[in-house]
Amino acid sequence: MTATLDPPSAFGADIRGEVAISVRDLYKHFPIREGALQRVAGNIRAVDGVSFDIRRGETVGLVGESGCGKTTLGRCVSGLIDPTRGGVYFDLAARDQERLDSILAVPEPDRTEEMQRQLEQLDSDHRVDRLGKQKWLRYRRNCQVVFQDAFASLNPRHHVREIVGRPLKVHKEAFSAQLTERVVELLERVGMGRQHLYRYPHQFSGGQQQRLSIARALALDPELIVLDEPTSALDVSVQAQILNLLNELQQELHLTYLFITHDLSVIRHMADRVVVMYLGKVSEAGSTGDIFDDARHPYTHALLRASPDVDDDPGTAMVTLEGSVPDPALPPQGCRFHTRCPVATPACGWEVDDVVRWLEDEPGMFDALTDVTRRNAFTADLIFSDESSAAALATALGSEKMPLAARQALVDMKLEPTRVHIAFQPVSPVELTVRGPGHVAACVLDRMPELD
Amino acid sequence: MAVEPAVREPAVAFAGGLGIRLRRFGEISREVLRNPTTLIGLILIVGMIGMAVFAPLLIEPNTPNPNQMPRDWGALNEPPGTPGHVLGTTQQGGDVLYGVIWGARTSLRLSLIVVSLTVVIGLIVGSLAGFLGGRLDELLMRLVDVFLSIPELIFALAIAAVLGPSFGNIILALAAVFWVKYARIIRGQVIHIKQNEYVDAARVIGDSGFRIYMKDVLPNSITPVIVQATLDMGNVVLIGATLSFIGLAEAGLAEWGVLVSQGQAGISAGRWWASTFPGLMVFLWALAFNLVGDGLRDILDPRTESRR
Amino acid sequence: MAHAPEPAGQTHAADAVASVVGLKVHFESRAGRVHAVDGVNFDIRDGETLGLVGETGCGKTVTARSFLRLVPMPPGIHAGGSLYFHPHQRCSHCLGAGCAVCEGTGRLPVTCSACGGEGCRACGETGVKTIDLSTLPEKELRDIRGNRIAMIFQDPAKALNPAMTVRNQIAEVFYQHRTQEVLERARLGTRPNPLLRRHAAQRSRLIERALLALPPLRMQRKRVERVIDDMVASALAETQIPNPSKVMERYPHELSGGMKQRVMIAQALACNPDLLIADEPTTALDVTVQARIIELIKELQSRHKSAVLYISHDLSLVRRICNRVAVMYAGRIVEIGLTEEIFANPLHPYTRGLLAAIPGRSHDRGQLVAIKGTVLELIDPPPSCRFVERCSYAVAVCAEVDPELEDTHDGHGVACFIHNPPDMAVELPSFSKLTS
Amino acid sequence: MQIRDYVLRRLMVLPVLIIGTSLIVFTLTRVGGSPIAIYLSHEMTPEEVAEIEERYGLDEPLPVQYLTWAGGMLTGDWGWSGVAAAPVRQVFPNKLGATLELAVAAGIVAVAMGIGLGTYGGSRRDRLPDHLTRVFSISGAAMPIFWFGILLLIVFWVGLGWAPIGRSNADVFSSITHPTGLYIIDALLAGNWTALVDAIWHLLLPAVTLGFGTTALIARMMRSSLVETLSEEYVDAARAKGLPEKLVLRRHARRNALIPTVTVIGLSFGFLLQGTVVVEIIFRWPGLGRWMADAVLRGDQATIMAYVMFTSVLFLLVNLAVDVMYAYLDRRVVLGS
Repeated sequence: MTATLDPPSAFGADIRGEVAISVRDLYKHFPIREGALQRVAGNIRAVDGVSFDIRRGETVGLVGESGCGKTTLGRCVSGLIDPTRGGVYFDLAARDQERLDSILAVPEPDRTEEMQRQLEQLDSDHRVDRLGKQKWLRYRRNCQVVFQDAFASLNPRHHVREIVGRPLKVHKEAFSAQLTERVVELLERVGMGRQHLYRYPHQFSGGQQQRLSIARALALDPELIVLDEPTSALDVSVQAQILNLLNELQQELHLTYLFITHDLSVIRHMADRVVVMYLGKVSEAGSTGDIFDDARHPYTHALLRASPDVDDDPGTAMVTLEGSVPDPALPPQGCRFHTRCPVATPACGWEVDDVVRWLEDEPGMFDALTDVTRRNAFTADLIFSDESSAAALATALGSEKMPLAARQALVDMKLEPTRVHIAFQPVSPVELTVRGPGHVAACVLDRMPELD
Repeated sequence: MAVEPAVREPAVAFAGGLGIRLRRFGEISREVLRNPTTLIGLILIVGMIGMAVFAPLLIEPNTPNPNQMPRDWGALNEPPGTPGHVLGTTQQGGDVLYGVIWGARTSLRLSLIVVSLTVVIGLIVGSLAGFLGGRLDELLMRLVDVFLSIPELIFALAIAAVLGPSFGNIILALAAVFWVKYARIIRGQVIHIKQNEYVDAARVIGDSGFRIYMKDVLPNSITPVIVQATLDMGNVVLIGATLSFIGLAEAGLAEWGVLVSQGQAGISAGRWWASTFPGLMVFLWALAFNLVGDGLRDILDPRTESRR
Repeated sequence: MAHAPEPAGQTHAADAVASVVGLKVHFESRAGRVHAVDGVNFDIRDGETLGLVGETGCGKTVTARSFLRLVPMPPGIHAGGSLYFHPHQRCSHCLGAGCAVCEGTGRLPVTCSACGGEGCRACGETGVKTIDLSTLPEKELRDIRGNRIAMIFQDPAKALNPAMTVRNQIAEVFYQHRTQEVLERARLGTRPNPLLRRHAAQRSRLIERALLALPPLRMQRKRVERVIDDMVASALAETQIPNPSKVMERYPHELSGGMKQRVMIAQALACNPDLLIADEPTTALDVTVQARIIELIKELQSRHKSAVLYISHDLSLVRRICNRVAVMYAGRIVEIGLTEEIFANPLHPYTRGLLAAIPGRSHDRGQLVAIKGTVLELIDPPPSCRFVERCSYAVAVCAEVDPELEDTHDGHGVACFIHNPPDMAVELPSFSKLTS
Repeated sequence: MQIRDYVLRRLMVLPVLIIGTSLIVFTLTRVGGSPIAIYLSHEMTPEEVAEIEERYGLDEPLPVQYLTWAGGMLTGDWGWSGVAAAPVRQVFPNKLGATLELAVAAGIVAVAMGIGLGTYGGSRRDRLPDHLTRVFSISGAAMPIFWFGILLLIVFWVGLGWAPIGRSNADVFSSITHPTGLYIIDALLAGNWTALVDAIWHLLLPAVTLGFGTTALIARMMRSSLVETLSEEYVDAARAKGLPEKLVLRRHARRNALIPTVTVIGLSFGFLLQGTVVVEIIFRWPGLGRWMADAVLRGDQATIMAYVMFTSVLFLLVNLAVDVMYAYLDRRVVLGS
């Protein structure tokens, strides 16, 4: 994977408006340790090269299924974890922004010393994981988080005044009586009041707990709030209360939201722009209208048609996806979605692992597979312990058992007694391409073909 | 309102916070009283600690050293009920009742010193390992593992043997053995609590690591330590008495294990009392703290706590 | 007091697989008695999918678990009411294919043995065999659990035993309820060795198991196990699990969430039950997986023709798969009716509120209609309407009398004075009043 | 992580732990000064003392002494026991036999009874059997072994005259050969009924004394983990399948409840080992424990060191075995961490 950054693919960069946060080429890998010595055997690529901007006053929705990396990305933006590569930039003036993008557009080895120096400077001033103490505290004032499980995010041994007033204390904004008044103000802002000051988190309902954690997030008058599934644990009627509250607050306080959720109906209701993630990468991004009415990625389509909306005709069939999400430590080549894609083409990145994955579900054959010698991800020899299995694979590779696209992508296949040589056409990763103003998608197809 | 709110607020805040804490304490005590076995344990503890504290009032202290058994050379091996020796006397003419009462004082001293010492050491080691993690954690935990690989009584026995037979050395030996448990408990708790979202929330606010540790991590990690410390108030006496039974305390000390050991010689001759009463005290002491510790474990269980 | 002779849903009809009549399940707690389920009435008809929807703590799960008596008692108390169940058998006219006699369900109710179909007290004048699940002896209940009524749990990761292979968990159902069939298929039918019979009924003790591991019984036992293997594999294959013979040797933690739920479904449908209770079966799953599981349940239902009680908090989901919907609030059913009816013409203020609270395509941002307040504490509730404090239409009478669930038309029942005025002269709530 | 890797990892840590333990043991014995005292008598001249020092290498620097000692432990030279007036290695096997017979007998009974009692109590939660189990297990944890043993002696030996003391009757002992050193096994091998009864009869009280605390410990753990398991959803799911309660308990609840209990069983082995010291004193059982107690009181360093090292290694091995079993029983084991 190259580190090149085609400016338009930094989603949102071509729309005007003041930028609050820029995520640039962000990677977060978690090492997998294996064996008796606990050596690093691989990496879970939770976030694998993501770039986008969040503009002041807007709500960016981040959607995807569990394991797609949306929560990890959210934690990187909140500064709770440090990215493996790339970074989250805040407080960039338009000029700095341009400079940063122009430097990042040059592949690392080709950068001049001057560029390198400028980048260092930008990093130490604006990159969230490189900030000094003073700047870090400033970032903390500017970026707050509301967590999914409100109860878990409130210290059970602190009462409301301690919880909501704590940011003010830490940043030395208010003490004693003044603090109490500020806390009451904040509580009233989220629809609670003075009578709740000395109660403990467990004495509140789920909705009230979430209000408390919103009040805490508001205490420092931040610019950006990362909302990590803030209503997933709540009932619909309470969810509606919280969503309305978040909206009101945004209007009044000109807040910027990064709204992370798996619930598409919530995202459609709340977001101005939407980023769809699949297996650590952005598969599509655009304005809410683009995503919901003109989706250009088959995964977005699948998500939309799998999640029923109350206002939809109940007769429309729910489109379902085949298979399960591949292992994020060994993401598929080409387009990561090709293994489950209903409209996959030969150019989507068919590879040796697709054959191995297919074998795993074939009775007997996987046990007969003794070795796979790979030349690269697309070319390999599969060695079996008996001739019949090898022959069976060779037959299967030419039959209906394999997706048509995979068969078309298979450029070479030779059967030697117990060895099957296969070669798929090599494909580079599918990058995001522009589909319209501020609308990008990572799919080899220009248009979604009509399904069923 | 005539009174300026700004003047009143701190008092209200204080009263509010304290009131809540008092109420919580009240809830716990009510819970304790509702559970009959815990209540029995509590009564036993109060009784025995009372006995230890007021020992000089209950029975005349031996001079010059009240911790030594008095010797009544005119009354050797007297059975219980003998005038002046309600629980009988030992082979050396020691009054068993004196041993029972002053033994409580010895046991209280032993358990308080050992438990407070080990909790402090355990807290420091466990916190460092759990909160800082990394190499230090690895190193400290290997050390803990090494300490845990020797059964505790045998370890204490070996230490006490090296230091020489005296009650003070028993205290040292027990302290050297018991801190490991706390270090382990604290470390486990800290690592567990550290993963809670409220710790993330505190980091997002911008609070410092040390303050997060003191405000969020430690207070929420402490419950199992309280339970273990309560149980250990009993266990320490149990093992301490075992060591002195084996012979690692000074002969003639007014201590339950020593008395059981002395009385042991006489049982074949039917003199059962000299061992039975002091041994019973060890049992009751350990039982009481076990009952209360067990009750506390249920009451302070976070799974039930938050619901109340 | 308003007393209708026959509240909606309390028909105890012959074409119902099960009827819940006045069910009350309470819980004893320190703070008082929690009325978790407090007078619930509804029928589940042959071959239909009935959705039971409501928010957290409304009592829907307790209701569902009551069918199999899985509510722990104590602290639970069965405070009244009955759960009638009409066991079915394969339709003798079409042998399960579906015909006019069985109205396409492929099943017919078993005739009441006491009156031979005439209708008597034992069967509540229905003429079909009627079992009161709430009073049935434990031993007979066991023959119904997993056999005639089966259940799918919310979180398959928790509902599957982590220390047992998938095969062994599903095998238990066959051993328990299909002992005879297993023996016959293993060609041991006529005079099986008592040890084998006990093995096939999961009754063997340690020593017997040791004997079964030795020849000559070893071979016969192996035969039984091969039959079970086949049965398990075909049960799994029905849920479209690829390569069932491999999956069944796995432990639950080796399977993905969707896979685990398929295993649960295979286990539940193993004995072709008359009633399947699905307790939020997709809540723990991702949307794309959820869609597959829903399609699977729909498909299997149309094949097996079981009735399904589908419990969910997700109205948009329920709308897609249920024939009828019952809305629960605070231990009561507040509205019940055909799905289209409920969604097109919700009668209860709570149902209206719930529908308006879902962020749908047609809502503008910030314009969700949230129901104010929170759910009523169910500890010793007052005799008022449970929804009164959150209801924007409430009037004085709502705080004094609890409305019954009554039929308005065509089986659309609602428990609200707006539609079913009480027989007394009081001011009545009305939808129009607020809007005017 | 695979179970194999997990076991390998544990095996790799084992030597580290053993070396750590040996360092502690060595340091301990040297803290109390030179271990020479046991070899000395009052009449010795300084020259003679120096000669002894040299003979045992006590004039060498400490690291060299440690290596000499550790090498000796590995090669079988465990030093001279002043208490037994013989090389440690020579006395050890015999005494080990006595202690193992006692500990294993107590252990087997404790595990069986502990699991049984815990299951009995835990499956009848908050009813009388549960309360009784709870009282039993708490009093077991609080019971001083030395006092319990003496009480039993007062009742059964002094009072009723039923139980014998020591390890065997001298006449019976000499009537058969003792190839294993475990008297019950020896009697079985010899096919001698009288010897078997004698061995069991002598073992009974000490084993009960020793096993009581352990039984209580295991019962307590079993009870609480069974209560926990019974509230798991898969237990309800098993009931929903129509399984009889007995099978639900046996196959679904008890099996999973055993998993955490297994760890306690490993730890309780240490409990048994340390208990033998006291039990052997009270019942005059000629085992390692009593030897250790004597050695402690008389400053017999070589014996103490050998004993502590041996018990620790044994304890470590038992716990390793238990952890492997645990990993096997619970496939989800926190192997990842």
